Amino acid sequence: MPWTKIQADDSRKQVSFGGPASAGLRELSYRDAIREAMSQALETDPAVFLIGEGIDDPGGVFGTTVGLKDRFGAERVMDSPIAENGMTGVAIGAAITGMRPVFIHMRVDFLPMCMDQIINHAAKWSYMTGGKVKVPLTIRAVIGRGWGSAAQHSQSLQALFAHIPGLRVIMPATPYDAKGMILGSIAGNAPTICIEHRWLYDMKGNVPEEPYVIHPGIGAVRREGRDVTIVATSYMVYEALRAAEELEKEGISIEVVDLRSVLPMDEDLIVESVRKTGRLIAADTGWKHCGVSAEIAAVAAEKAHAALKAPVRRLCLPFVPAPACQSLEKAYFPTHADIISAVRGIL
Amino acid sequence: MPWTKIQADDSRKQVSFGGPASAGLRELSYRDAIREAMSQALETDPAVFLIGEGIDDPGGVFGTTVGLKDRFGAERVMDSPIAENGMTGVAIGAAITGMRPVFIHMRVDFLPMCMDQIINHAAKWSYMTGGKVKVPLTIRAVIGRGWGSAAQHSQSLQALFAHIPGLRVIMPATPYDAKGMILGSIAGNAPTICIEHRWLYDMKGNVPEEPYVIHPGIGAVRREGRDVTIVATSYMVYEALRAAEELEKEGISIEVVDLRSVLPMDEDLIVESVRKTGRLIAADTGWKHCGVSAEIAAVAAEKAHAALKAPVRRLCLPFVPAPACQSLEKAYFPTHADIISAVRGIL
Amino acid sequence: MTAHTDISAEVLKRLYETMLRIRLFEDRVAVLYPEQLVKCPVHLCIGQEAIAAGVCAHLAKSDYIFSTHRSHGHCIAKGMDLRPMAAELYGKTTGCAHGRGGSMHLVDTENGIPGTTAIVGGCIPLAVGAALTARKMKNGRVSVAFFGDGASDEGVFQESLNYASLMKLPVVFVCENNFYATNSPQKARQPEVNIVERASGFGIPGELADGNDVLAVYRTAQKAVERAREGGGPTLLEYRTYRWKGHVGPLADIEIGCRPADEHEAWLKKCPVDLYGRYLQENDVMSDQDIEAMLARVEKDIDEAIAFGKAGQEPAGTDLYDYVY
Amino acid sequence: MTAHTDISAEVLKRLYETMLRIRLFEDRVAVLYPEQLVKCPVHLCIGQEAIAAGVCAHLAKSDYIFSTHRSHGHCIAKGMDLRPMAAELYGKTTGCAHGRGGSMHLVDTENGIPGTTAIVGGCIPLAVGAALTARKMKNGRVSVAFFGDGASDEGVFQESLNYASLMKLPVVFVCENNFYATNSPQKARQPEVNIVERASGFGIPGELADGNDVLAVYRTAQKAVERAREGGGPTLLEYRTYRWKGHVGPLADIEIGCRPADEHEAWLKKCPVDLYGRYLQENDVMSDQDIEAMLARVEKDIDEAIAFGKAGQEPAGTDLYDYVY
Ligand SMILES: Cc1ncc(C[n+]2csc(CCOP(=O)(O)OP(=O)(O)O)c2C)c(N)n1
Ligand SMILES: Cc1ncc(C[n+]2csc(CCOP(=O)(O)OP(=O)(O)O)c2C)c(N)n1
Ligand SMILES: [Mg+2]
Ligand SMILES: [Mg+2]
Repeated sequence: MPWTKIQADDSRKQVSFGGPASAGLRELSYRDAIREAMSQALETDPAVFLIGEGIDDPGGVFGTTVGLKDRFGAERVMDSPIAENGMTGVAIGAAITGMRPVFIHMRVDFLPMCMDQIINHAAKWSYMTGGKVKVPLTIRAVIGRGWGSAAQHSQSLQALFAHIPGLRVIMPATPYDAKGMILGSIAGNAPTICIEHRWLYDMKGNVPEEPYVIHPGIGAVRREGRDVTIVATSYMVYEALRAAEELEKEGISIEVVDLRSVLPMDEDLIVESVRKTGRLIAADTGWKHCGVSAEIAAVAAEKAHAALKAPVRRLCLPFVPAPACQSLEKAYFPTHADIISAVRGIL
Repeated sequence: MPWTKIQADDSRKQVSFGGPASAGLRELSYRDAIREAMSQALETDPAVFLIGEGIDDPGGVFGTTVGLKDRFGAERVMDSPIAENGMTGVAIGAAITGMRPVFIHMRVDFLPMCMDQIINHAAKWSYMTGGKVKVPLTIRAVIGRGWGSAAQHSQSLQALFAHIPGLRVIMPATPYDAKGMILGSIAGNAPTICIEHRWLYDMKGNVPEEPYVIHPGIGAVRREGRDVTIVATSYMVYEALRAAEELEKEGISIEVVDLRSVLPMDEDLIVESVRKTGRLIAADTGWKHCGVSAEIAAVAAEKAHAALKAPVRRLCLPFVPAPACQSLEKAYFPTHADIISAVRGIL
Repeated sequence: MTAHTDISAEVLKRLYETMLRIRLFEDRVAVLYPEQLVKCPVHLCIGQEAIAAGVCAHLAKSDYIFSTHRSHGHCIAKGMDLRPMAAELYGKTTGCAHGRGGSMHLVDTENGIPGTTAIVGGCIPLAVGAALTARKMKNGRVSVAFFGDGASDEGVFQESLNYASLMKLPVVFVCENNFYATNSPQKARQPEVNIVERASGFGIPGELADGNDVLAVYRTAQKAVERAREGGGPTLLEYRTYRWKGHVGPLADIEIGCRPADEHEAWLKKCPVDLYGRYLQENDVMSDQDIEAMLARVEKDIDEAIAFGKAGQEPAGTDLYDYVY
Repeated sequence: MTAHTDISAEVLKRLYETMLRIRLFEDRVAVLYPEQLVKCPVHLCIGQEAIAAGVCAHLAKSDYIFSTHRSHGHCIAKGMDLRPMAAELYGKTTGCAHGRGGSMHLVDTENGIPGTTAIVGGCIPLAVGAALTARKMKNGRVSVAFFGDGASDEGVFQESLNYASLMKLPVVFVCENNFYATNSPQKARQPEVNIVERASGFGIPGELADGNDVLAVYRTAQKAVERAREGGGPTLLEYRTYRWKGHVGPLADIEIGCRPADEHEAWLKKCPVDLYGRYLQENDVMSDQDIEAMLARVEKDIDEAIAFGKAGQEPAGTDLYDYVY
């Protein structure tokens, strides 16, 4: 897929993580890019450790931690009791005393269990201590549709975190971003939630071998276009690109912006693109109401008002819990077809 | 204060709760209106009980539960262990087996502790059971600035709940609404979060003596105007009204919409008002990013695009945790003065 | 196997029938799963049937149970009709949750199943809440929480013990300790102390028993349910058992190294259904013919349930917004 | 009062000085609070001084403590300078958190105080996390969690016990049981079982002692800290004590009916500072003059701290966005 070869321009803020980035790009899956990030972080810095329920099992969190326990030992790749709030507290306690933990969750649906430690502690510790104590904690959590996983196992809760000052919320869509953003988060001092869509793990893309860091808050134009801007997150970037390809056949030119992180959000890029196209569709993996797509729309209404030639549209999950059966799942998860209709609706 | 005498038109959806509403209106404080609601709910329906940490103590949750334990007994007005997640589960378990619990929290800041039970259980139970089991649970939680209460005791987290399908989130601003909306929530079958701003408890307004029910999703125009619409929540309604009064002296005519509930949100009313004025300011007690104000702005961008003559503006908490000291608190909490500048900025 | 002399033949047989219903239903699901018509994850309880059967034998239709992602057995033991259960697995409108819930969210209000939850530990306080209702309504009902060893890692388990004990609520906490939470062994998550030891810290009685011995379960659960019903408050029961299949799906997970093969084999030899079946025969409670007849009856129910499940319609898609509140 | 013969006079005196520093600082805050220059809620620990003093006496500067909304005493005992503490109460940039935290969020990284949290129970897993760091870094440090009886209602307390025990972490759990959480008595929140009884369910030692007897605290904490430091894992300590003031603010809450007056009075008679002061005199560890001199020294420190606090600048307002990450 061509877009995965596009490297975002991070030159403004890129710093090295354990050594300068060299030339060599290889094709890696999103899964392997993340595993490489995990592994290089563990190699580079003894303060890094991974923790999470069953992260050392044969499945290895969709393959992203496979083999790491054998290589780094059980003290650095740690299984965890099923006690999300307490264990998040433990990770924060470790983070504020010198470690750089990565807490990994098989599904974001379990994070409501530890919102107190995330919202009231991780997000606030730096501020409450007048900047004296930082929280270099990375939390990885998986979102997205399974196989009839239903209401408690298919949520996409990034907005809950993106609402909280003191957190960062990244949603890498490409292998390149996944590696660089996760390494950036581990190397950085802000508590960061990394949201990974399970349909991305098989995606391939070029990834440098050396460790490198991508800072949050810088979006990327994945496809340039003139008529409509689609600002998308995570897996929705691919649905947007597919919609763009199909619409191109009709001569409709779509610009696809990959937000890459939803907190901070690259407002400038949204505005710039909307100024160019005059039309905006926000496509997010989560719900609409008070969600990431609302923020995207609000930014346009605030900062690109004069440029907007048509109503903004949002493409999100229908505002109901996720159903189990497949006929409803089909109706539930938006696709490129829904994006195409939305585009037609505002042209 | 005149606006508190305005009764919202709920005739479309109003139903009686334990008897028809009679004429008698008395002036009551917000606090007493809530206490009356609590007390009438307890009288009317043996399935109702109140529970919460220290709700039976002399302070009685800002006075809203004072005397109720003496009157209704410890089995109906129940103190609770400090175990928010478990006790919310207990309340849900009671709700799905025939009770109508009201769980009361002194601060919304403690609700991150029980997000799992609220998001994964209360909000989803009806859907997951194919509508067979309802969750008639009301959760009351207090927001707003204290006296240097700082980052963990001054949050306004309504957006976290408003993002979740299956919940309702009400934010009554007047005594009349507080009584009717809380009674409506207790009488209804949807899990409802009632967000109460602590600066409202002393506000006075006319309130019928009889029990009555106000359904969520219907906003109210608290003041009509031509030039700018301010859509406000909770305490921000009063700051908006004050701004409107001051701007009126300069001949600027402000329409103030009290949203009353943020989930469901009265989109029609927002659109109607923006169509009239062409300008929108969203004023919420919480944070901006992916918050209630984002949703208000997004609704306008989606549904009132053609009418918008100026950029939308949002008035919210600065995107930092709440500070403790007073100089920063002053800078932190937005007031009518900030609204006035925002209005000037888009005229 | 503990002796039975004081238990009636009828009860002894019913226990066996319940175990068979669970085992054969789960076996059928495992066999049919590769058809890919059940389009949701299934967490089978093969190997753990004795606990559901032994506990639910003491419950009236109106008593409550609460369960987890692994709830088929509990619901069957509580008396749920297999047809809406199968239909729910098939995602049909005829399913108990009209296809919205799938395997992890079974419900049967008629039979005291207000719903099940796939959030580990989530069902425990719900069971306490139902017990609170029973207390408030003075209706004599008892509430049972079924959960795993993994769930006992969660703080909410202890919050539930604390409140149930404080209020002396009619609830029984049934921990099915199968030594794993997904692929994570108990010893990677807890110090070497029996889960049941937590009970005394909250002033409630606890009992540890062999979860593959249905009569041991029956007896310990009897005491607990009676205590609850008589106002004596909660009990914590820990039953040791083992799941035969992988955490999720119809295959064992031994081949891929999730659990030691010898451990698995040793437990297969302690099959709760076989052990009890042989015991019934040896003690002349049931003859070969009795068992044949029972098997036939159960198989027929399952055939009908599967047929019912397959025959139903999937939701139309236009009804996506139903049932939210 | 437990006998002291094996404790050096120096330690005995230091314990007293620590208690005095806490008592007199808190008394001063109570006296000054009506000035309304401290513009944040204060949760005073008057009556509970012996616990902070007795526990922290065993800690090195580099050891960690974690505490709650009621943390002044713990921080003082851990060696925190009173000046940045007072300045934080006054909301000044010279405060330990530059005025962002207030009374509930004290910090002093130099003295092993990585911050305090006002979320009940929140500090307990943080202390476990710091112990995990100590284990990983093999730096021999010990981590202490101070928390109340109310915090032991929270599930996270048990999650913390479980993990600390599993990993044998160098952490000491110090529960200050003052029998109330805000105005809610322990018996309205927990069955009648000592909190310390929870320890055995997680396979860790527990000890209950008189929290108003500083030597009893000293001895029990010594064992626990030593055990932790030597790799023996965590201990749960429950100390019984009583807070003299209301939950928050400088006034007692007896007048408004929050607690029974006779209960309050009985505890006032068990003043930990008085009891220990008299004991030191009676046992000729300190003379009247010694005590006078110590008092003077402490008062001077407090005077300076208050002056320092009052003298600082409030943040400008333009710096509102600082320190978020
Ligand atoms: C709060 C939460 N955390 C994690 C999970 C993922 N998960 C699903 S089942 C399971 C293991 C549960 O183990 P146990 O309670 O022993 O039940 P068993 O599967 O053995 O029956 C886990 C960790 C979850 N569903 N909910
Ligand atoms: C999670 C949470 N729930 C509720 C509160 C409100 N609250 C503040 S202090 C307190 C009582 C704490 O009691 P305890 O732990 O015994 O400490 P003490 O005040 O007695 O020192 C409560 C309930 C809170 N801060 N955090
Ligand atoms: Mg298990
Ligand atoms: Mg206390």
